[in-house]
Amino acid sequence: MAIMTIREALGRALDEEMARDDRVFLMGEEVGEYDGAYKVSKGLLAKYGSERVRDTPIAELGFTGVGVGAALAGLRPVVEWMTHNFALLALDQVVNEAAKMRYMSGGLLSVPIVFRGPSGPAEQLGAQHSQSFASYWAHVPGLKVVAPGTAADAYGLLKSAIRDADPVVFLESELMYGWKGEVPDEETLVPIGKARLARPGRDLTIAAYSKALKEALTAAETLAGRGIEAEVIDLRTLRPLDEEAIHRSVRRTGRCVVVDESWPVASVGSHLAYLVSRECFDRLDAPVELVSLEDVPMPYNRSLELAAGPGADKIVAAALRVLYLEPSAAARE
Amino acid sequence: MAIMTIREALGRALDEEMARDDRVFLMGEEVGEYDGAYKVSKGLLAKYGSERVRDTPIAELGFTGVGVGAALAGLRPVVEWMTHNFALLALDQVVNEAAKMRYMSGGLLSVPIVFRGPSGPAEQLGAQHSQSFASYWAHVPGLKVVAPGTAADAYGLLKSAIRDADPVVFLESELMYGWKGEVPDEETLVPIGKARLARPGRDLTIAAYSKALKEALTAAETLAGRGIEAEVIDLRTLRPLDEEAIHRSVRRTGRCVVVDESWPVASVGSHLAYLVSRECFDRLDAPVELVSLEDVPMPYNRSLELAAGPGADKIVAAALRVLYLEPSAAARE
Amino acid sequence: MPYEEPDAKLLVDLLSRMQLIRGFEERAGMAYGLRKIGGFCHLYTGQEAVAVGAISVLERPRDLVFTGYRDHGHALACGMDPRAVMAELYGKVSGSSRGKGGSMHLFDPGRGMFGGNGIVGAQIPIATGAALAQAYRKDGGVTLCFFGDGAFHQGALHESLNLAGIWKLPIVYVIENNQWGMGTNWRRVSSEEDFAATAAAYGMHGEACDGMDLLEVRRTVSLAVDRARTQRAPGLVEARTYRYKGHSMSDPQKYRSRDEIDEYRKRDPILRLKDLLAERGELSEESWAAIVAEADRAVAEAVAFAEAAAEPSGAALYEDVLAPAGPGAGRL
Amino acid sequence: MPYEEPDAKLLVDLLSRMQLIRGFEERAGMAYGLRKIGGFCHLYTGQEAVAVGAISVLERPRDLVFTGYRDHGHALACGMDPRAVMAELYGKVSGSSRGKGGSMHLFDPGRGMFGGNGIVGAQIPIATGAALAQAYRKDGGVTLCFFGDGAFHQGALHESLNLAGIWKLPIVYVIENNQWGMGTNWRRVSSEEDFAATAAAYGMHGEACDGMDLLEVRRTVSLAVDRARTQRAPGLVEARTYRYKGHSMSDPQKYRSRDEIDEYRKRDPILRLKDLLAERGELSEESWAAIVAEADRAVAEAVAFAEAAAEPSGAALYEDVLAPAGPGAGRL
Ligand SMILES: Cc1ncc(C[n+]2csc(CCOP(=O)(O)OP(=O)(O)O)c2C)c(N)n1
Ligand SMILES: Cc1ncc(C[n+]2csc(CCOP(=O)(O)OP(=O)(O)O)c2C)c(N)n1
Ligand SMILES: [Mg+2]
Ligand SMILES: [Mg+2]
Repeated sequence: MAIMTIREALGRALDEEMARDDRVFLMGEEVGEYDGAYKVSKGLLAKYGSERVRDTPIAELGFTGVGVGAALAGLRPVVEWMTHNFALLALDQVVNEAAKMRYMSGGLLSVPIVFRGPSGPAEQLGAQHSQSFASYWAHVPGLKVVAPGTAADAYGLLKSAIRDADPVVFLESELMYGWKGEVPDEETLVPIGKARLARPGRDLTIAAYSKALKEALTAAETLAGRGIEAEVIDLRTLRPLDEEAIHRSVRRTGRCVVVDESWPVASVGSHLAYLVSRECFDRLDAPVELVSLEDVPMPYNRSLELAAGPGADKIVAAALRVLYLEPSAAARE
Repeated sequence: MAIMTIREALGRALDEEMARDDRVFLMGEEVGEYDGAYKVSKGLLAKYGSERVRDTPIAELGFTGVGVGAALAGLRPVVEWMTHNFALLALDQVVNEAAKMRYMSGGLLSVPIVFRGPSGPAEQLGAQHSQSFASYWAHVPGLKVVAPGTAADAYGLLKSAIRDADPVVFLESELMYGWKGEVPDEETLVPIGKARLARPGRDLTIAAYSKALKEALTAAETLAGRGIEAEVIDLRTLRPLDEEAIHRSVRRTGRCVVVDESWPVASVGSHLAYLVSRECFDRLDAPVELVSLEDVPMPYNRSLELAAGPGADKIVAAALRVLYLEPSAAARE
Repeated sequence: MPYEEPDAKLLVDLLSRMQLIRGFEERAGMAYGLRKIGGFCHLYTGQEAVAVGAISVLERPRDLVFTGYRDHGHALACGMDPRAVMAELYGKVSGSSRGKGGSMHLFDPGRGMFGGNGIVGAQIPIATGAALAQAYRKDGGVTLCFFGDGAFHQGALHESLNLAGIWKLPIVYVIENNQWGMGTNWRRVSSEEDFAATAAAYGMHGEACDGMDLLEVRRTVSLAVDRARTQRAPGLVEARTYRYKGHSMSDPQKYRSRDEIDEYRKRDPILRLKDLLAERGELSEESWAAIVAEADRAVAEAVAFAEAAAEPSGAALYEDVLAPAGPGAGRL
Repeated sequence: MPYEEPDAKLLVDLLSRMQLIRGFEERAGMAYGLRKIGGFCHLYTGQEAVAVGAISVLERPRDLVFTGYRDHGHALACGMDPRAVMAELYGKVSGSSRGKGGSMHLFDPGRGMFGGNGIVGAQIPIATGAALAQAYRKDGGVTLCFFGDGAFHQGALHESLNLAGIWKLPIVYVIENNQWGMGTNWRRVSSEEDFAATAAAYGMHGEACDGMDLLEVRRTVSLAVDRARTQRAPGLVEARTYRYKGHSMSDPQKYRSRDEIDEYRKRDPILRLKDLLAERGELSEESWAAIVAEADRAVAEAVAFAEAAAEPSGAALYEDVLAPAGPGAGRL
């Protein structure tokens, strides 16, 4: 096992897949000569040349659609959005085109493409640059949505995404790129659609993904200090959700906190919280708690920004509520 | 009380507001010379002229942004999207601009604008033209989201939306335009943010909005035939949700079915189902059921399309499940 | 390569194809009236010379075709089976998209036909991407991208033309300027009427042609395709044409006069080619009658096929969302 | 109206304003290095003549200004209080957006300054809408819309220029071509280097000017603003300029050479205007020293103000999402 950053793990996955399959190419703003806005594609231009590591103008709708067309015509594009915030401009090409082509053609067409880039709140970037659209992607049938929380998963899931026959939206995070973790030395594929047990426990289940996983693990550590054993599940894939893995855990623990860096309303988080509420109805000892981003645009000021996020302290508080060690949501009535 | 179609009710609201306030103007594809793709703006060009009823080219991002700018500069634009499907192209201007301007400016700026048009599945229009993005709008702080289900509400809510100081996304429906209902003769404003009791009942609560309200009422009628009294709540506003109105009802009935024409994952429907599960935890006799669009792109074929929707039959079945008259979701485990 | 005018045999073929489209649309319109076809149905009547002329210069399937929702003409010009197309309009399982796509979503990748798109202008970047794939593979293919005068104002056009320009993609954009985008006359929404000026903004060759004249369309597109293929120089062609019918079946067409339509009908692309061939002595009255009869027969057969075809099974609702699961599944 | 060259007094004023921006950016960069300022911080150094020259021709607040995220220069050129701007960069409650917007979101509607936008190109349709409001009200106002060479390729440009063209809106689009969009040289992503060709595609007047020369910027923009105001003819101006610093504070600038930067520094817009005035005998060494000193003082004061200012209260997190509730609430 090598220790590497998530940035390096993603770069390695791209490199290996480009070496394996010459239909795979990378396209986006600053991916080539600049080595990537966040250096994920570092060194790839030098190795694969400018046809396969293709710098684009700032034209998100255009180059995203170009990716869709190239995939339709037989290539395996990886489209990098400098951040997912800018993907709003390209949403039509993902939601109305990539996601629906197979269906609208009755199975004649495939769009094997990966859309990737950093997503979710970063640090003091303000309201337009610090938000998560994970829920937008998860909403749409025809897409797969992947959000690794560790270096090994970043590596293994990106490889699976590139090999997938369907469009995959891949969520990374500016702040996670520098995080380190063990990654197998040998080539490894992590399957899309399977959650991961990040920490076993018996007192409650915490479900989280992407950057918020770290907050969940920190919260679990704090809770352990108080003798509470939280089981932490890393969702890894948001669509299809590995519902069974979560329900299984909650059926054992009887309590659940869902953590999501998105706004709460109509989110992946509230959806999962509903599924657990429904499927574990008879086993739940307390209402499921959702710890999400506060329901506001992201402020620039650092302390407000920190207050807006689903931090470990809020997760701990939610855990205590589902354990009735603090007033629960239901009791707040 | 006059009986009029929802189309007429919306047209009347536009007409009255344009007469009242000369900052109000309407802009969109075919709103003028064609009298509106769905004739909502019929007669307005003749009455108000082409500056105030402004035909646009097919350029959703552009003219939506023009609306945002005009609102910033002091006008009161009503932007018509020929359908909400095309608004994906304009999403950035709504989500990153209109919704955030007030916040990013610390309260200096306002964007008083209404974005409106038909939303949700229509009839055999295929995957790209038959979908609901209600959940996309509801996800975003800084927006208000309104979805009337009757002629009176279409009239009264559109008037409130036009007078609102914040951006309002207004959801109509191709298939509803011809539906008739009573509308007060005198000028009436329906407040944004208040749900409506559409039918009282004591055995279970059905929450629905927009076109699906009719299915919910049909289902309630069928249930009444079996001696089951369903209370039907018309959400009317999706953001802010009138949570208390729904919780109050469910605390009384102990059972709840949520109906939504959106895809299920990360939807308004699953969000509300979670809120009810949490807030009525101690009062629920059965898990909350969600009846949504099936989790597939909309097929063209008519019978498949009907099978995809949240029809009255599915709502009845869900009601029977929450009453344990059919196997419940929890029992399906 | 200097352009070679098509020989009589080919012209008769193309005439037949135009007539097939004309007949097909007529029956599609009737079936719509009878509620056999639902949703939107955008007829191509009047514009036949554009799709047939332009597509006739391609070498499919290495060359590729993309268009919008008014796609019956392009589908048939690509040689799609009229039965599969009509069955698709009927929403039947034997339709080209198994009844799940409908009129706006006709595809036949084996014939280079990639649709069919309901979002105005969305095919422009997608087609540009297909041309990228052709350049990437160096397979010598060229992509034709059709769109309307209304689609022209979408931002996707600007982004795509620039990308095609800087990457030197083998693509030809064909504006089918039928002068109306729904009820909007193109002049009313175009700040500059000379679309070739737009091409110039991307350092691209742009040229207009008479879209009612198959020979002219064919010549103009052929030269553009040749430049795209041999010099990787993208191009823009404006074909000035006209649609005889409403925007879709539900359009009462109050925005234009009977006279305007009649004016264009006088320049009908089918009659024009037919008369030319007749003049040249290359088409007898009998041959023309045979062409019309054959088109009628093929369309009648398509309708009969569609009528008889089965509805999709209920299970189809959940199929084709993703590639079938399992090891080695999917097409790739 | 024929253009009148500015008198010495005005030029000295504009020189002072450029120097204020120069000094402000220097201290902002330092504060960023000290982690007093977070997030992105895009300095305007080198481009001062564009904002100051262009904005100097406006009659604000009836005329309006829109720009992107590199907006400190425009904010100060609009006369925003340097203290409020610096405090905003610090995220303090006395900042122009109460610390909630940050560097990219500076606004002062009373001075006609409407921001400040983090989405590349998003201000283009928005500014077009502001011009629509001016035309609608017939208030005689004109909108200036600034954006970069990188933003030029966004679809929003195409849609907006066409709308401005067909509706004859009083707007002037100013491309600040500083030759780099992050690490991408503008030529590498532009299929046509003459941006005026783009203007022609919309039947619009387009003109380039030397963005390092305040007088030329002022003259070119003034004529365009005049056309926009009196003839409601939208216009496009390309100001060829240069940014001395990295794209943002975190950019190591490997993509360009020291030499290239030095080359442009020789044509520095501030030195150029200063030398011109000195040559003309309209600026003594002492007056110049006083300008520099005053800029330093104002910036030092801004920094001191920002340092001393309070953090927003925790409650601010939930404020300004919507207009305050209650009867008659909101600003409208
Ligand atoms: C993005 C988008 N906006 C609007 C529509 C609705 N719409 C469908 S066709 C059409 C007119 C298109 O005109 P044109 O491009 O000239 O093509 P034509 O119909 O003349 O073939 C409009 C507005 C749509 N389908 N997609
Ligand atoms: C829609 C969008 N895409 C990408 C970015 C990231 N980004 C910020 S600035 C920039 C470069 C813009 O260059 P240019 O328009 O030339 O302006 P300059 O920075 O030179 O002032 C990029 C790619 C963004 N903020 N928004
Ligand atoms: Mg047209
Ligand atoms: Mg630049």
